[in-house]
Amino acid sequence: MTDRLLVANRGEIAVRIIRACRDLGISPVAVFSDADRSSLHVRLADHAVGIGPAPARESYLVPQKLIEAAKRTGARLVHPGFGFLAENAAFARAVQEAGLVWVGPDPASISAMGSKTESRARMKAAGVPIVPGMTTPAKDPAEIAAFGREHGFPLLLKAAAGGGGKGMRIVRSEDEVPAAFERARSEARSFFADDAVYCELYVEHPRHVEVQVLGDRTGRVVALGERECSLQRRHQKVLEECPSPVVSPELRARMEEAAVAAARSVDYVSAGTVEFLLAKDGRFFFLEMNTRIQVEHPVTEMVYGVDLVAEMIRIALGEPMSFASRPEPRGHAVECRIYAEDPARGFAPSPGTIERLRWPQGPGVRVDSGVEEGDTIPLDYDPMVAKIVAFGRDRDEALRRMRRALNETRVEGIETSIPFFLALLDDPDVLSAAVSTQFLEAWKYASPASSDLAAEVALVAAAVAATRESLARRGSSQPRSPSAWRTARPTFGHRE
Amino acid sequence: MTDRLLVANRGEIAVRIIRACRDLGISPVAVFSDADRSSLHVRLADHAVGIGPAPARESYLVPQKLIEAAKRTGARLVHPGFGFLAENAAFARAVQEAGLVWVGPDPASISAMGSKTESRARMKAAGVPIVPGMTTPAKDPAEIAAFGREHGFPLLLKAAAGGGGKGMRIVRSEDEVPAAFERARSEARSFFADDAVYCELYVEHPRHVEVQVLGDRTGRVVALGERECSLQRRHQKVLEECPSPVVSPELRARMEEAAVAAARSVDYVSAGTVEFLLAKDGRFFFLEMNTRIQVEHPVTEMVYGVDLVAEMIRIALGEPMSFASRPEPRGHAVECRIYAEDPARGFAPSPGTIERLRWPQGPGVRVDSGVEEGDTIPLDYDPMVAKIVAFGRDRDEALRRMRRALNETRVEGIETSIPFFLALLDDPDVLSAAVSTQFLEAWKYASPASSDLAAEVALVAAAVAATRESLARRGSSQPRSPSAWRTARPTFGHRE
Amino acid sequence: MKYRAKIADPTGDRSVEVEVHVDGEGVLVSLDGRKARWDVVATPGGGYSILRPDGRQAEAVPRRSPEGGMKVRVGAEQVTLELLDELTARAQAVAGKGVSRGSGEVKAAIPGRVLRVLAGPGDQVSQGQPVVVLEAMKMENDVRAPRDGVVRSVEVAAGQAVGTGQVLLVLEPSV
Amino acid sequence: MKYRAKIADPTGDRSVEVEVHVDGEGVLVSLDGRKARWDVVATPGGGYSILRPDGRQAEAVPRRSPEGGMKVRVGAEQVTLELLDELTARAQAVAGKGVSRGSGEVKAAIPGRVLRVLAGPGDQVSQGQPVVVLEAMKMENDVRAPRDGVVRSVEVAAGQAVGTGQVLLVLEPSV
Repeated sequence: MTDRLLVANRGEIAVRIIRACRDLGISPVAVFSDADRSSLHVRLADHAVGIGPAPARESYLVPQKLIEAAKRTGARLVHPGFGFLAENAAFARAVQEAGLVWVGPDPASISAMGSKTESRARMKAAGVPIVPGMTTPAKDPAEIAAFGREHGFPLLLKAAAGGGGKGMRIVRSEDEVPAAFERARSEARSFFADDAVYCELYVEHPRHVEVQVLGDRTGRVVALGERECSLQRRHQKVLEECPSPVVSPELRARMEEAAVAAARSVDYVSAGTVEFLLAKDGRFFFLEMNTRIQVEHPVTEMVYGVDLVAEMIRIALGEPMSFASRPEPRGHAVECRIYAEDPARGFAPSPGTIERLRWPQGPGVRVDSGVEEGDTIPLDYDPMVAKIVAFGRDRDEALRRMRRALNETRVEGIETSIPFFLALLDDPDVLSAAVSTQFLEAWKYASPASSDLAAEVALVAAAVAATRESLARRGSSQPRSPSAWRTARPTFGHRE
Repeated sequence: MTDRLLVANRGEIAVRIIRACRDLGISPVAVFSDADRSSLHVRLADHAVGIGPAPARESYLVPQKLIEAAKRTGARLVHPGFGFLAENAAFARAVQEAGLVWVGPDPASISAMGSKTESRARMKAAGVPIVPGMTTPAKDPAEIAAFGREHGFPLLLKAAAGGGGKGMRIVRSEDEVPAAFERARSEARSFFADDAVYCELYVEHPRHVEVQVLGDRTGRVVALGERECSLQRRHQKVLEECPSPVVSPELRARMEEAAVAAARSVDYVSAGTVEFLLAKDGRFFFLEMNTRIQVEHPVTEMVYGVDLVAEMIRIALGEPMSFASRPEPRGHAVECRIYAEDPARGFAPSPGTIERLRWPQGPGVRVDSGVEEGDTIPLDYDPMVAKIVAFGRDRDEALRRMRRALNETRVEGIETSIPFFLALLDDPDVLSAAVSTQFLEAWKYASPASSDLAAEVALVAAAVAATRESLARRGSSQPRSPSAWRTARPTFGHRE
Repeated sequence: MKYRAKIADPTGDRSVEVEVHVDGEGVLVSLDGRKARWDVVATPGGGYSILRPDGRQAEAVPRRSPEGGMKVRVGAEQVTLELLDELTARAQAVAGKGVSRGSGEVKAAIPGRVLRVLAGPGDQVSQGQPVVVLEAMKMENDVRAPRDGVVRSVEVAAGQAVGTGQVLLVLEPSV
Repeated sequence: MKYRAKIADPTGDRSVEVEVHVDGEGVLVSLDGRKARWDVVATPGGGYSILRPDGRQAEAVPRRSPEGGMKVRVGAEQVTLELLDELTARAQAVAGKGVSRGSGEVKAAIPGRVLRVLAGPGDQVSQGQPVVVLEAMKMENDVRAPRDGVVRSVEVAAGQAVGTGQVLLVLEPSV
């Protein structure tokens, strides 16, 4: 009998998982909240089960409803996607206890990486670099200075009892230590009534670079290169690429080794991502491990020629990963996350009905979308509606393809982040990859001035549309069919 | 100033060339017949010029109109695509004489390869294998037998004055020669009043395998692997793949060497394709060279990671091809040509308006389409509306992806060849690649019986639609908005 | 409403009685008497996402076919069916006939341009004989006589563009 | 018909007189008096493919904006403009005012759910002060007072879903 897999998610990632099922000959089962009954992920599935009201906490976040849906439809596997319950160890365990197959790492691996303190301790034990920091308060400035001599400057002085950025001071050289120590102590005392301070290395203008890993039940763990995800708005990645334009083969080898060590330290099985802060001096430090498929996984898939979601499912079924020798990277891939939001109005959410939709096509372009023309984007969930991915033989070709793809796209009825990306891809620092995770904090989007062509064409289009409207209102005998506006003989051009 | 390129074509290939222009920062200029004023290739271009009435011989086939359009819009380059004037040496020459840049091989190369006799002579001189045949009539059966001993059986006996298959006889062994010689002679005498007969090797159940070549003005010519195009209907390729599932690395090397020799023999510059007949015993013979971009070029692009159309443009501008070391192949790609035709009615053309269109997306899927939802497919041109290409790490994955992609596609308003491909991809001989160019002559498409699910669902959909219609006719107070059909509480599923 | 449906199938036609009733609760469906609640919602492009009572989901797009009847695309499958409401079904049962046949009109099954007309008024034609050649999309397509008969009139001329279902010529009515 | 158009632009608004006249030959366009024939054809999705007299082609999709005025997407660009026909333009010129202002209605610029209402009837609010918080797509969005004033009425309550342009609260009319 055909295996069935319940997709415990919605939108773009649900559609992505459904495609992996189809590619593997597995029958996909969708779940839907009341806001999603007619959504694309439901329409593409073989079975679909309603799981409650629109708010996620009453539907997509209720483990019991998902497990019940799997049982009713005879689904044997459960894939959580990302977000919602994807990194919820209790859900993973409940799925397994219900006799179903969890498509992801073991619950224990999820728990270990889910805890900030436990994961840091494990990384330390596994020899994975973490941001150097004192584990006890500093007794005197000399202790701070010694730490700086060992790990380098700048340092960040923090109140041991602190939080929220209060009582923090940056120290750029040993000279500054004594004065900064006193100021930090006195601030700590006045803010938190506790003058204990400690320090850690301050990674200035870091890049976010993450390594894709894949482990299977044979105990094999491989790394599939890194992704550069430094361009972030409000701590949300917006544009990702593979490989990172600043990671050398040597650095890649060291980061991959660290990522594999991190994964092994929690007996990692399935696809996962080890996130690092990359400092300007080439040092890198463990941030966290995401124990699930990542939004930006397609850039790795395009460069390495693998299907990570399909691998996850194979591995969950107990099979080894499908490749004997590690796939080699080829070319460069970039992803833009298309959100239903209006960059011209401070990125305000823009839910609504998509009246017209043209996705880009052709060489080197991949689109993973959760919506089609005519679909309505509900208010209730994440505003990401699609991902556009461009591949090229090198970064330059990939970026030019991305511009082409964004320009080719047409979305009417809602606003999207496409104008933001077109502006971003004009920025010399973005093009030369001179960015950090702080880059977009300072970068402001401004609606570009209309080109003369656009202004003229817009005027004519608006005037023609308005004239048609008013003729229609007057019940004029003028033809109403749009094609009647087709002109018979333009002055330009050569129609005989 | 931005270079402009005139695309001397329409439909899917015009859109493909426009994308290559965008990827290179070149401004595309479209031409259109009266039937194409609002076609997608026009809407995607920066300039557009009307070139006359719908019939191609009054528009797309008129060199002077195309050259004039280029001059009016300041286009410096002309790309012919495929079909129409793509292999017309006189047009290429006229373009060059007008001071424009022809994106293709030199007119002399086009001419040399355009003549059946001249190309065979050149191939012979260049040592490229052609189908062995006698160049003078056979005096007696012994001469035929000797030929057979040298080149192998079966042979095809042909009337020297013949044509249209008349007077042809297949000879399977030396024993059969004397009797067959007499019969062929007497048939030749009665059909053509000339009893001269000759013979050539009869390549039984051959495969069509072609090699992609690329040459530039530095004199470099490279081969980029082969494509298997044996699945043909009415001498039209319908499904192509790269690499050929039956070509070994050794055979590939020999075919590539022959293809490069063929290209060199006519000083070939630009992208071109050398077509071979591949016999069951592994011998291969030159068929012809297509001196243009090929419909099926995307399968090569996906496997070799290159953009052939962009390379053509670069090379036309005098640049060397963009890669120093020859790109290595990776994985497998399959293409299905989507025609506007109805397989259930003998592949009758199915022009019309596309009322609903969903193209497939996701990993490993590329679509090159000439139409969008709402577009009307004119009667006047080729019925190919799009190409769906699927990539996989191996042939099996590519074929499974293709099935998924075809199943994901929705086209309403016209019929397409998709059901034909879904049936074809169920055929064990197709899956095991046990095919020849004759395979589809014997293979008959039959509409599959509806599954029980499809029948039930169709009944309900039809009854609901009919009920809505008749309620609407009666001006009932029943809600007319489609979403009003949304049921509040299905018996199945869990909506609380 | 209640319909008698005939599903065209390569293995033979099937007849099914289907009744749908839309109420505040959803769609109550009866298929040959088997009653259940189905979940039917409209999707973009004039289709429906249909959830069968057992949770099986399919997308279906019903369209009126130019030749009469309906074509319903279900996923990548296509189901051809005829739907008669109760009154019509009863009337046809009395008349002992399906849809009108033998009207003698030879229609274009595809849009195209008339390339040649191969028969003139008064000509005797036999079933399957090509009577008109249409050109569409670079291909010639024969239109054949649906039965033996005598041509009463030719309604088109060479060079003319015709639409689907347009009458090309008329045979004497069958007896 | 003749219109006065105001194009909103980050570098300042521009005013253009535009006249279009559709006849059997095509569209005769006059832009600030420059007359030429343009080639305008409808495309799927309510847009136009527009050929300027010099052969430049662009796709344009005009839509009425919920805030009034029009937004025209031209390729990947967006042009915001207001179009007034001659009569309206003349009337407004006499009144010395653009579109109605100061009506005191505070509207939702996006659809969403009301999370909190931060001001009640009689409250004094100042320009830019958040008065309502809407939630949409996992984000909170402040709706701010467009000017100083006193709240006359609150039209929505927490938890309520609102559409674009819906009145959330009303300020005393400005003087």
